[in-house]
Amino acid sequence: MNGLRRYIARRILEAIPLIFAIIVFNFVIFHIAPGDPTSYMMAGSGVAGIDPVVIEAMKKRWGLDKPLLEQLVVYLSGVIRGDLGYSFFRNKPVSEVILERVPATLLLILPSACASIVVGTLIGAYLAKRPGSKLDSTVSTFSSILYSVPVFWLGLILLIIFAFGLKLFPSSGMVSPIGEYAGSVTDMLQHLFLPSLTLFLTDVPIFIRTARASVIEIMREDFITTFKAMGLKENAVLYKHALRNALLPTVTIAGMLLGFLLTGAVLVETVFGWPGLGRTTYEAIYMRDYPLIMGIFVFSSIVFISITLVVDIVYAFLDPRVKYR
Amino acid sequence: MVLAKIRMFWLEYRRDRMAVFGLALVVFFAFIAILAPFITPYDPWSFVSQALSPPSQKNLFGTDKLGRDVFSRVIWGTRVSFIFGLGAATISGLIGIILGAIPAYYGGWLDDLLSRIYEFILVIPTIFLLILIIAMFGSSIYFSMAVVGLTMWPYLARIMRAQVLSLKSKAYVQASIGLGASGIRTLFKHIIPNGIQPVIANITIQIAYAILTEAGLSFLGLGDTTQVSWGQILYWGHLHIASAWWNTVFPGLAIALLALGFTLIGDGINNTLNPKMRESR
Amino acid sequence: MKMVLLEVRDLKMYYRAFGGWIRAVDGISFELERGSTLGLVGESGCGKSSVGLSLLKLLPPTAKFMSGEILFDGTDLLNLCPEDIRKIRWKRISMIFQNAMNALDPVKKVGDQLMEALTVNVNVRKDEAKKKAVELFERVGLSADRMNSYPHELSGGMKQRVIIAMALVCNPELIIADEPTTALDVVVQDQIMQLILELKEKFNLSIIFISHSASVIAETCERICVMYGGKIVEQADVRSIFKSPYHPYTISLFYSYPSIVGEVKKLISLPGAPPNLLNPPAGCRFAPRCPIAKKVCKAEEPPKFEVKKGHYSHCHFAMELDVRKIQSMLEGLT
Amino acid sequence: MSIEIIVKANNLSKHYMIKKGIWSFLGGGKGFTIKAVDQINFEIMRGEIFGLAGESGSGKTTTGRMLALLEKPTYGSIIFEGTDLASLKGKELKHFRRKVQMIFQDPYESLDPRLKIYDSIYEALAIHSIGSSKQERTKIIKETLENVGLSPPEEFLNRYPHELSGGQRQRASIARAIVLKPKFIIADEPVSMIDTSVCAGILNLMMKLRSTMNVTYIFITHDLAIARYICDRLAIMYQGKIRELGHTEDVINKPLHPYTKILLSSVPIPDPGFKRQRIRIPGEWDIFYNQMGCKFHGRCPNANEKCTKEEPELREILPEHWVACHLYAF
Repeated sequence: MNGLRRYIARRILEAIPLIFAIIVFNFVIFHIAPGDPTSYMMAGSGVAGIDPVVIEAMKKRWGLDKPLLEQLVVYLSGVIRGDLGYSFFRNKPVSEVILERVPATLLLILPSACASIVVGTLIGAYLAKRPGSKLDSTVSTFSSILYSVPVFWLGLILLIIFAFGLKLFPSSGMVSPIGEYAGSVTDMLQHLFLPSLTLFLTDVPIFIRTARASVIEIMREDFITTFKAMGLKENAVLYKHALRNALLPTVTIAGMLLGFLLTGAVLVETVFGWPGLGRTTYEAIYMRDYPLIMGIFVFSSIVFISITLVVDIVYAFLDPRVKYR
Repeated sequence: MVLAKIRMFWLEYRRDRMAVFGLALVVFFAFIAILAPFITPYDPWSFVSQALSPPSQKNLFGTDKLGRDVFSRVIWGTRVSFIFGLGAATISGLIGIILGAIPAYYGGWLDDLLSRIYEFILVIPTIFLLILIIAMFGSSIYFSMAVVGLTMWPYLARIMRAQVLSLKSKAYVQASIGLGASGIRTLFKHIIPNGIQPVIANITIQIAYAILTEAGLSFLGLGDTTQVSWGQILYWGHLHIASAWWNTVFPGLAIALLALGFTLIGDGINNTLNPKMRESR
Repeated sequence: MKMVLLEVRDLKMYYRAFGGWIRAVDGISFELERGSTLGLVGESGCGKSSVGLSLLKLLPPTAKFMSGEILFDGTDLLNLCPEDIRKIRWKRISMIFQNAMNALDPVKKVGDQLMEALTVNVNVRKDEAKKKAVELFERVGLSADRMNSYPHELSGGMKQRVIIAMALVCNPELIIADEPTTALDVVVQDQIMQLILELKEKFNLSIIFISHSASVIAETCERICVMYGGKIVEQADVRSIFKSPYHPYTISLFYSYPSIVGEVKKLISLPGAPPNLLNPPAGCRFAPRCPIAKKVCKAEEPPKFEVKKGHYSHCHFAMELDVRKIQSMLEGLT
Repeated sequence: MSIEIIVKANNLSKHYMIKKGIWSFLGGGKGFTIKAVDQINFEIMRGEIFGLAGESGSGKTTTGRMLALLEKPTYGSIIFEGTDLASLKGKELKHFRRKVQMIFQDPYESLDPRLKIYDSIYEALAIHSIGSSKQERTKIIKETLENVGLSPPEEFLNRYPHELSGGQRQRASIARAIVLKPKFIIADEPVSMIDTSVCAGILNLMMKLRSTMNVTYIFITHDLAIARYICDRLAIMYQGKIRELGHTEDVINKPLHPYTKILLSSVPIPDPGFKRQRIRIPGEWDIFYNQMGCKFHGRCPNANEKCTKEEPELREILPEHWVACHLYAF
């Protein structure tokens, strides 16, 4: 256990320079982008109704008249304290905008991600029992198709069929899941169904493919023959030993797919007008709200790195061999 | 000798029906892209019919808000999507192979550093990176293509690196070094040719991924508005989704089919190289 | 009075392949007496491992039994349904696998794997299983606290000991040991072989050893079957066959490997390569490489000759074989 | 045959640093050292077959790879025909590569699967610009194939490695090695993965080439029976050090080091009537046991206190018979 603890500590220490690098990278980006960096930081400051005092305070706060290196230090220390800039279009600090929108995104992503991991892995493992069978090739074909369909287009098609055609579900109009404007639970679930289904359908094929490939691989290992020879039933070998070993690549893929999930979320939220981080990104692009775009980038990168970290740690729990690396 | 190899490969490849179907799809779209000027019934930029008219004999896929023929636009868009996919994957492939193979072969600090760099790129959520860069630097299609290519190469570099590391210790590579062959010769004559197949399979899948990414970026309003790409048609089309479904369905279908084609080819190459995955038919 | 535990009669097991059948096991017959050891020796690709896997019906889906019988204690295993085979696996016939490195589940503790082998087959309480596991660990020369180790924490020899313990856990009558020591270093190899033989005496086991090494078989087995190209070419008591082999292939096998005792003799080597079992040569399969092959060898399959009591050879010229002459002919070819 | 030293190893060592941590490429991070080969000394005479035997992890393969310059020694030097190999660069290095060749263990991996036998051997000629025309090179290749017993050569030239048997492949890789007419060949377990019925053919071929081409070999093996058959002199390695070195028959028949004795007593004999005298050793054999003193003391039936403290030196106990063991200290 000591080894595991040391491993976790090491992984956390390794994540810190990565986060620093992301922040510096972001800083560099808006300095080498065409035009005046100040104009990015202050984008939207011309919008009517903003107190000039605020604008001046912001300029001072970010040290925009100081030398570059000093600006970087100011920027870094700001981000570390949770200050991601100020959105003049929304007249709010960026961090506040982001935090308001996170719950909705989580509500959208988490259930569909969990469902696609569990369902996809089980289907994949089942198919691995008889590779090349009719069922296997049918499901594989379907998953290849789903994998190739643009996620937002799938969303749009579902909208056309279920919302505009059959009028079973609302097309948009989801309000915040929390706070004073929150709707009823049934209303929320109705709104949640189509976007979640879209995400689920685009994510599930990847887990089917991963689990299928790794279970097939593992079913060829010598130790599987040992357990078959031992008189274990085929399903026991499959689920107790093969799947347990095949979970390792699945966990890795789940971590790597986070980017995929986020991409899906951004697009799906846009399609269904879901009031989460993705929709906010879309609006920020539309309004060229650069502080918000940059803030979302830094925020999502940090989240991403943290989740990668968690995935690595889960991996270490699942695989006794890792700790001694 | 090379021809014989290709023939051998084809004999194995064609046993996979889905892979052959994928190849057929890609060839079909390639022909459309090449012949686009000859098979488009109308100029994709000009008004030909009443706005938002549904599919008819005159306009197979209907018309858009400005009364342009969607069928012609989808055909024309094939070119843009093809170039985008191939271009981005080529950039990614070249960088991935070179930066994956050479440092891994020579080892040392450069290899360590580069591994860190692409691990770094791999932990950045790609979509937000693309949004950030394209929003700030402009959305010209070639620029987006380059940026998409630049975000994809680490995946290939990682595969290439693993291949080089495993092949480097193979006896025939060691024998080549022992014979006195230079590093470059060993790398290009023995290691890369023997290890590149999974990279090629993944480049093919990345073509599909790039096409999907272009569509996604267009959909977020970061597309090149001067181009008739499938993503652009879809983006402007979906604004009228409730009243004119054909503006959404057809370009999306085209994207899906072409991406499917490349994905199936990539899978097919992987299966051909690694026949374990099919087995016992 | 002989007590036959296992009798294999004219067993044919082929693998389906692109372009036909691979005749991995092509008409094999042998008997194993209760409490005795039998060695299957031959080069890689001669079908010896396939015989081992056939006995437990642990074959890939491409395999097919074409004919024959495997009579285990009177019942034909080939006629049993998968469910009944499962009841025989491990409880009556268990196996020690070739590759100790990979024969254990890498993510489970070895003690748990041993207990699993027991609990899936026998209805025992958890603490009884644990007691039995501790006992077995000590019996195979491992300390009981090794039960909490993962496979990667053990050396090759220790892993092989765990696998032997697993093979013994249900008190089987027959153990099939497929190259049990090939991947190990000499000293450990010897220790493991000694351990298996000790356990055999203690538990009155019958063992089938599968090996490419005539030396290992010479030291461990009572009877020996020499295999070549999917067939048994010679079968005898180990002393009889080492004293006077009656098949040219056996002769080449015995004189192709050096020993660390006795004089240094010039080694002999066979020309050519083993037959392609997808399309084996007509007649005797060894004929293309045999120094004394005549026309009849390439045309007709050799019959089984009983050259001495219990010593069989499948060679057209078994009765008139001159070992010295063949040896010197092969030396000339080398 | 006059005695001439062709290869000499002086305190040859290879240590591997196992590094940890993300910033290790900047030189930071903790690590530990594995001494794969630790200060070994030997001389190889021209024309002999020098055996290097030991179990896995003994450092025998690493030693061979250092002699072939496929691995850089951490300390010590290798003198080949009077030149220190560390000083070789450019042209001289290429010249050395021509004179020293390696034969590998796995016949399934030692030839590029994409190249025909002809192309694999042709590469060696092309690198060293041997033969002026393609016809001349083809002629050389054919002669070489004939020479290693792949005849008629026409039948093998255009075949791919996967179309040959293990023994034939190993012959082809020997052909690739000898086409450059090397003086010294490092054979790393050349028969351990080859079927017994053809293994003798490879061994006999190597002995034939020694007399026809005057090649010197270092023969790396884990199999003492094979070492006895082919080697003139034999060095026994254990955990990075040579423990015993002498004429093969002396080492096999009159072993001095306890480790050699145990090793020899473990080798199976192909004679059912023969009863071996086994030396029993305590506990599990193959754990990395101890660091201080003689690395073998934890398993040694004759170990005394001195063995736990001092590492014994390799010394000549009997004429031309060297042992590293405190039992023979005077």
